Amino acid sequence: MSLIQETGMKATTNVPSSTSMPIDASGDPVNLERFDGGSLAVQEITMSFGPLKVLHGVSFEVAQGEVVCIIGPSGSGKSTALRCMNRLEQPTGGDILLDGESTLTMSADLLRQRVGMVFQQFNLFPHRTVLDNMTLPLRRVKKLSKEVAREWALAGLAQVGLSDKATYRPVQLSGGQQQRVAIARALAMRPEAMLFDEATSALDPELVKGVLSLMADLAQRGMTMAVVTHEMGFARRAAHRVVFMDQGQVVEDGPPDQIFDDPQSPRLKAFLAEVL
Amino acid sequence: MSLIQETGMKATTNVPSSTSMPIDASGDPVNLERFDGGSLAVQEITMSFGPLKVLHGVSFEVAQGEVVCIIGPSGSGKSTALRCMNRLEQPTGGDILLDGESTLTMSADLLRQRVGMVFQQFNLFPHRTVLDNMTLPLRRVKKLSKEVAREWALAGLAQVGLSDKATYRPVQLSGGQQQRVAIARALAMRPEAMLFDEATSALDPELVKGVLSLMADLAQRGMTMAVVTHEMGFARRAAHRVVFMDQGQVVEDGPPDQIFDDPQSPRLKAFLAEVL
Amino acid sequence: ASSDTSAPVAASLAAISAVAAPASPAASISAGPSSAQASAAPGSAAAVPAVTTQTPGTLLVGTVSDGKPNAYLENNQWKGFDLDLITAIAKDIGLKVEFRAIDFSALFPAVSSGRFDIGAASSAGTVERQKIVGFSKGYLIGYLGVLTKKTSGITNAASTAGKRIGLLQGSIQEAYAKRDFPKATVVEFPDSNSGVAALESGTIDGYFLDYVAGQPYTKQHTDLVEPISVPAFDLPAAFPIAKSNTGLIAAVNAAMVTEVKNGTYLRLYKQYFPGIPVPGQLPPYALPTS
Amino acid sequence: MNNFLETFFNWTYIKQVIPDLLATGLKNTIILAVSSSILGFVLAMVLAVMGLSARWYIRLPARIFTDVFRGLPAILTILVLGQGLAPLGMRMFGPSPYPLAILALALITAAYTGEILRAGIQSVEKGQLEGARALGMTRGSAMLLVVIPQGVRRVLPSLVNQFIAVIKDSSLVYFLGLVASEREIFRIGQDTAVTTANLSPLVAAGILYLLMTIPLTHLINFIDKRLREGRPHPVAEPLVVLDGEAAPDQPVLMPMERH
Amino acid sequence: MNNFLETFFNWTYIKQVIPDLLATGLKNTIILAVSSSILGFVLAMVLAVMGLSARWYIRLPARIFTDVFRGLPAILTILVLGQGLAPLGMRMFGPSPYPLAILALALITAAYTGEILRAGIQSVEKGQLEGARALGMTRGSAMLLVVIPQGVRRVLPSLVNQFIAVIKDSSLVYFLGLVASEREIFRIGQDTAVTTANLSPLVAAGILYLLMTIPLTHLINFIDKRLREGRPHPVAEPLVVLDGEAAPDQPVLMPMERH
Ligand SMILES: Nc1ncnc2c1ncn2[C@@H]1O[C@H](COP(=O)(O)OP(=O)(O)OP(=O)(O)O)[C@@H](O)[C@H]1O
Ligand SMILES: Nc1ncnc2c1ncn2[C@@H]1O[C@H](COP(=O)(O)OP(=O)(O)OP(=O)(O)O)[C@@H](O)[C@H]1O
Ligand SMILES: [Mg+2]
Ligand SMILES: [Mg+2]
Repeated sequence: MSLIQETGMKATTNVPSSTSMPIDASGDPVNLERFDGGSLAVQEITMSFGPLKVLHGVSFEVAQGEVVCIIGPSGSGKSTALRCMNRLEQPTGGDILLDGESTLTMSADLLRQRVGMVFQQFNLFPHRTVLDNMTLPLRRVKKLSKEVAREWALAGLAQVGLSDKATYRPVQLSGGQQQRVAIARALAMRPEAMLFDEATSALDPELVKGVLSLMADLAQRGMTMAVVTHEMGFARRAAHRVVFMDQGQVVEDGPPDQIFDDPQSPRLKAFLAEVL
Repeated sequence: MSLIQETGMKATTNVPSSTSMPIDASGDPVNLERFDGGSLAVQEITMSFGPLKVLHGVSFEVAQGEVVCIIGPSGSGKSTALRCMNRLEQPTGGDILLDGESTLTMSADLLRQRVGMVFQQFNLFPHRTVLDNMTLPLRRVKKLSKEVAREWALAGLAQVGLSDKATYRPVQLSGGQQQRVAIARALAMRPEAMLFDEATSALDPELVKGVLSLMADLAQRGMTMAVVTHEMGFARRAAHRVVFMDQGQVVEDGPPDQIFDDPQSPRLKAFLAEVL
Repeated sequence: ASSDTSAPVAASLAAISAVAAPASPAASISAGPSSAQASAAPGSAAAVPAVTTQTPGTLLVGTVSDGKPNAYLENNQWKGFDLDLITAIAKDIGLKVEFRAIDFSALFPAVSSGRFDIGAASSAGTVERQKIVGFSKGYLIGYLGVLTKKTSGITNAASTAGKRIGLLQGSIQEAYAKRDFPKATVVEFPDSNSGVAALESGTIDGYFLDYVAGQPYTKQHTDLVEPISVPAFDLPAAFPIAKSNTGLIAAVNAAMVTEVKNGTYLRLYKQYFPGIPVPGQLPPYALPTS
Repeated sequence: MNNFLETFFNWTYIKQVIPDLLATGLKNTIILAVSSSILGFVLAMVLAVMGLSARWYIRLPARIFTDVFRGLPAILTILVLGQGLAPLGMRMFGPSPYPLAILALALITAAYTGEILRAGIQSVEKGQLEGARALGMTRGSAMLLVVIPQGVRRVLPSLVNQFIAVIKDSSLVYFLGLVASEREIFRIGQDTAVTTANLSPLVAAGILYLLMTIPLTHLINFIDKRLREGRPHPVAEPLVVLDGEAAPDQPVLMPMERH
Repeated sequence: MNNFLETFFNWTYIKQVIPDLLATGLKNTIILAVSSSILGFVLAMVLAVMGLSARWYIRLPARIFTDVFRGLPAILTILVLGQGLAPLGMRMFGPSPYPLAILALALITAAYTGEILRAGIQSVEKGQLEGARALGMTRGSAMLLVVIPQGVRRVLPSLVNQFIAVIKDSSLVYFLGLVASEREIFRIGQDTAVTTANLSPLVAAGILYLLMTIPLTHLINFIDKRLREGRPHPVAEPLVVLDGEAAPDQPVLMPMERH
């Protein structure tokens, strides 16, 4: 049984994406609900900022319903690779496929409806309340009515324990609260795949574990996820597969047990030697 | 022997605060250098944002040369307590002593020269290059000459492995790189005490360990440090003492072994149960 | 009011001296230019009020730089009937002139506060204005004209009924338009160029201005004519001078008489207003009184 | 000194001009300023968005428009437009110079306002647009709902500046010729100043301007502050309590078994 | 139409006015606009900083100054100051109206610019001031070196607006009385328009304004862009290599034993 059922909560993700009906409060079994997750395939992408090459042919795949954690030293290009995956950066070479279709040629708006993202800097809208941060994309992109959007939003906030902050402005929240709003906001859009950039960097252990369980639940229900993280404990627990990047390249790629317990490359060995 | 000697680096902190001479490149033994660290005592401080009370009488002490880690759930008031310690927030009650002297009545500028801070959001100056971010306070506050400030700054950047980014703007850096610049910038001011708010949230394990060793080194040389963190591994390794906050109060306070291995309060027990 | 303009020179002289220089009897005028000249120099006769100017020896004249043909700048030279006349008058008094151009609306305040010794911008000495600032006697009466398109159907005063007639804001045309074209709609403009441009573009049917000033436009714009001319004899142009500067008022009035007598006035009149009938009566003219 | 007071603060003349100022001038000033500001603002927004385009052939016309209408003296723009389009204007709106004056004023203020808005929008962090677009919002609605509102807020005081400038520029409609009932505040002040040879009516006009602009400024500042800081105190109670919801600040995300 | 062209674009008259415009007008316009802009900017900065003070008795005078000098018609301010201070001006500077006109224009532009700057400074995130102050910088130098430069950059286009407005407002010096050689661009255009009974000289003045303002705008835009984005490509090489420094992006912070 999933976390969400245990706590008696309605998850935002509980609402079929095909309907704009209010959330049914009677409590459908959560696991009846499945995401129509899409697989992601990053193929030999390269990327430069001016003269600075930051990605030198990066390839990895995220199967449908799989959680892939991307780890690696600072500046190794993890964020850049993630940003390429929903076209916030345009790769200079290579391709990225969503369910086999090239994302570089499809409409960026459609791509982003299908592939959600949570940023390292959260990017909440400071001029709107927390609730409005949630409802704005629901109404605009999902075209929900005001009431339905509000219900979805409140459910999403409740899911991250922030119902009482609905009328706050983002600046009035602590770092961890902001990050949770950002996660809730992206999830409320019910994408097929999610990209998390340091999704737990501002969270305390309780919340980290909460996010972990949320991801597990989402994955079980079919959502594809790529997660950049520098918390090895998190990667080990959350990931089906771990990608280790260094200097703009994928150095190793494998299941967590293999990556953490049996690293092959000296670079990864050195990296993991530092984990506290 | 300290890290800094091992790597053959000149640390910024290697320069006596009483002199504005360029860094001596011949390599004085680092451990000859001591900080004139000051103890911090937080006494029953209270603090509200409008009607919302966020600190309900928080007390803890940081002895000279001691590293105290503050842990606790999101929104428990950790950042707020830290901000009170260099007067970015004005407590509504209680007192904070630096070397026995009330910080609430001393000049805020002087206080902040003595107590440095690294922010959760870094607060780098986006309109200046990385190098200028470092030299600006050195020249203005420490009144160093242009050349000396530049040498200190480059040494500080080298210490965090970012010499090659000196001419970059902050937006051109990755998250971890920004955080390292923020740390280097604060340390270059050679304060008596340092406050770190999630000082390692954007850092990968290698860098976290680097910061850890840096703190150890600083502490050995007499610097007082209060560190808010949600990485329990880090707290355990870095702290002489750990303060656990919840809902605006200090719930437990003790050496890391006691806090992590023998928690007393049910709240802390529950909190630690979640650590991955 | 018309009785004022038709009054003999002597009578109007008396009337003006009563208004502008009540403290000094007619004797001050009969004392003539020589006396004024003397008063500019130290040790003048006690009975005659002294001619005082901002800078001794210089008459600072406030004027406008866009008042052709009365006061304007051409190739950085001051020109115009009013300016040449005041130059001659000043010379008579023993002063040299210095011109400063200013917006018309600021001219009277600048004169009444003494920043300029005198104004020369074809300003009418209306009753209203006399409350604030002193005036010399009138030095110019003339004809006003209506500039119109050949095709407009405006040929005389009566045919302006129902038409839009433009004029310069603050000018004496305002008063005459009320009297002579009571059925026309009056449209105000800040300068004649924009008025004529409006005439050309068809937003007004006629533009009411100084007859002489209208002539260059008929040459520039071949479709324009100036069929109506209206005598404007009861609101003569006069030089504004600070009320308190009675000496200067008297001296200017006296010198004006001299310049009429010695023929300078007529010479300037013919130079600047070619082809315009010379009024039967030469200045000084009396100003209206309430 | 006395003369100075007499020139600028003669109560008789001030009293004399007040009825006209209020009955005629105020109405006309408001008509001119408000309608050209609204039209100008809409145009300015288009210019600002065009000016921020990545494509040079979209930026270029906006740039030229801005440079020309901002650089030319307002009087000239009003004259050229007013006279150039007069035949058309006559046919469409009759002899009143207002429609063309409003158009000219709108073009001028649009040139200035466009630059103000562009600066404001440009100063919003890139992350905001990215944040909105990553949620699937189109570039249009991301700009409209996320970036532009923040950008506009940052330049509210400059927009107030510009509105006040339009209020005053509206007096230039005079260059197109006005009948008495079409005169706005400043013109009435100036007319009366010329007929009375005294500047007090102009001072009266100035005071009326202040009575219009000062309350407006303070209203906008208040709104600005409110928008910046939110309501004085955030509502501390939960907005709604969902069934079985955890207590505030007690995250409900709980651990689950490894899948 | 032909008539329209004849009125506004008659090459003969344009040619005729050009020497005067360049020899006299340009110089005077630049003197007036530049000196009042500099003075005004300094004053505006003071107003902006006062306006951001936490203490009401510091904010209030700035607020009043801004409201009055922004709200009053520029002509009135110039007249009141020019006439009111004329005796003093005479004694200090002689008969030239320039000093008083520059003062008046500076006060007016300061009122507008102060609001622009306040908005810019206010829009800089609180974290920037906190970041600088936490490093021990005084409020003064934190504002001066960190907050204000960022704030000013955000409103550069509005500042250009304001400078252009001053260039044009400088023509109001006419209200204080000018000798021929003191006339600026617009006045020369207007005067020549009268002597030639044609508006083309005014168009020539307008074009000269454009020749002044357009290059300025583009220069500032270029600087703005450069400041925003830094040099096109950051220098990728390390600035200096310290003795024994680790390779780039290889952090030299290495683990050490638990103390
Ligand atoms: N400017 C503000 N206005 C109103 N409330 C605020 C403001 N800043 C913080 N708060 C509230 O104060 C409480 C404590 O915030 P604080 O930032 O100190 O938490 P924290 O312990 O640092 O949390 P985290 O680990 O998530 O950073 C939170 O509930 C937050 O919503
Ligand atoms: N806008 C930019 N302009 C120039 N260089 C950039 C820009 N953004 C990132 N970089 C550079 O690209 C490299 C990779 O950055 P990226 O943000 O992808 O790293 P990362 O792996 O996410 O690091 P971290 O763990 O520190 O967040 C870095 O060296 C960084 O300096
Ligand atoms: Mg990153
Ligand atoms: Mg915090």
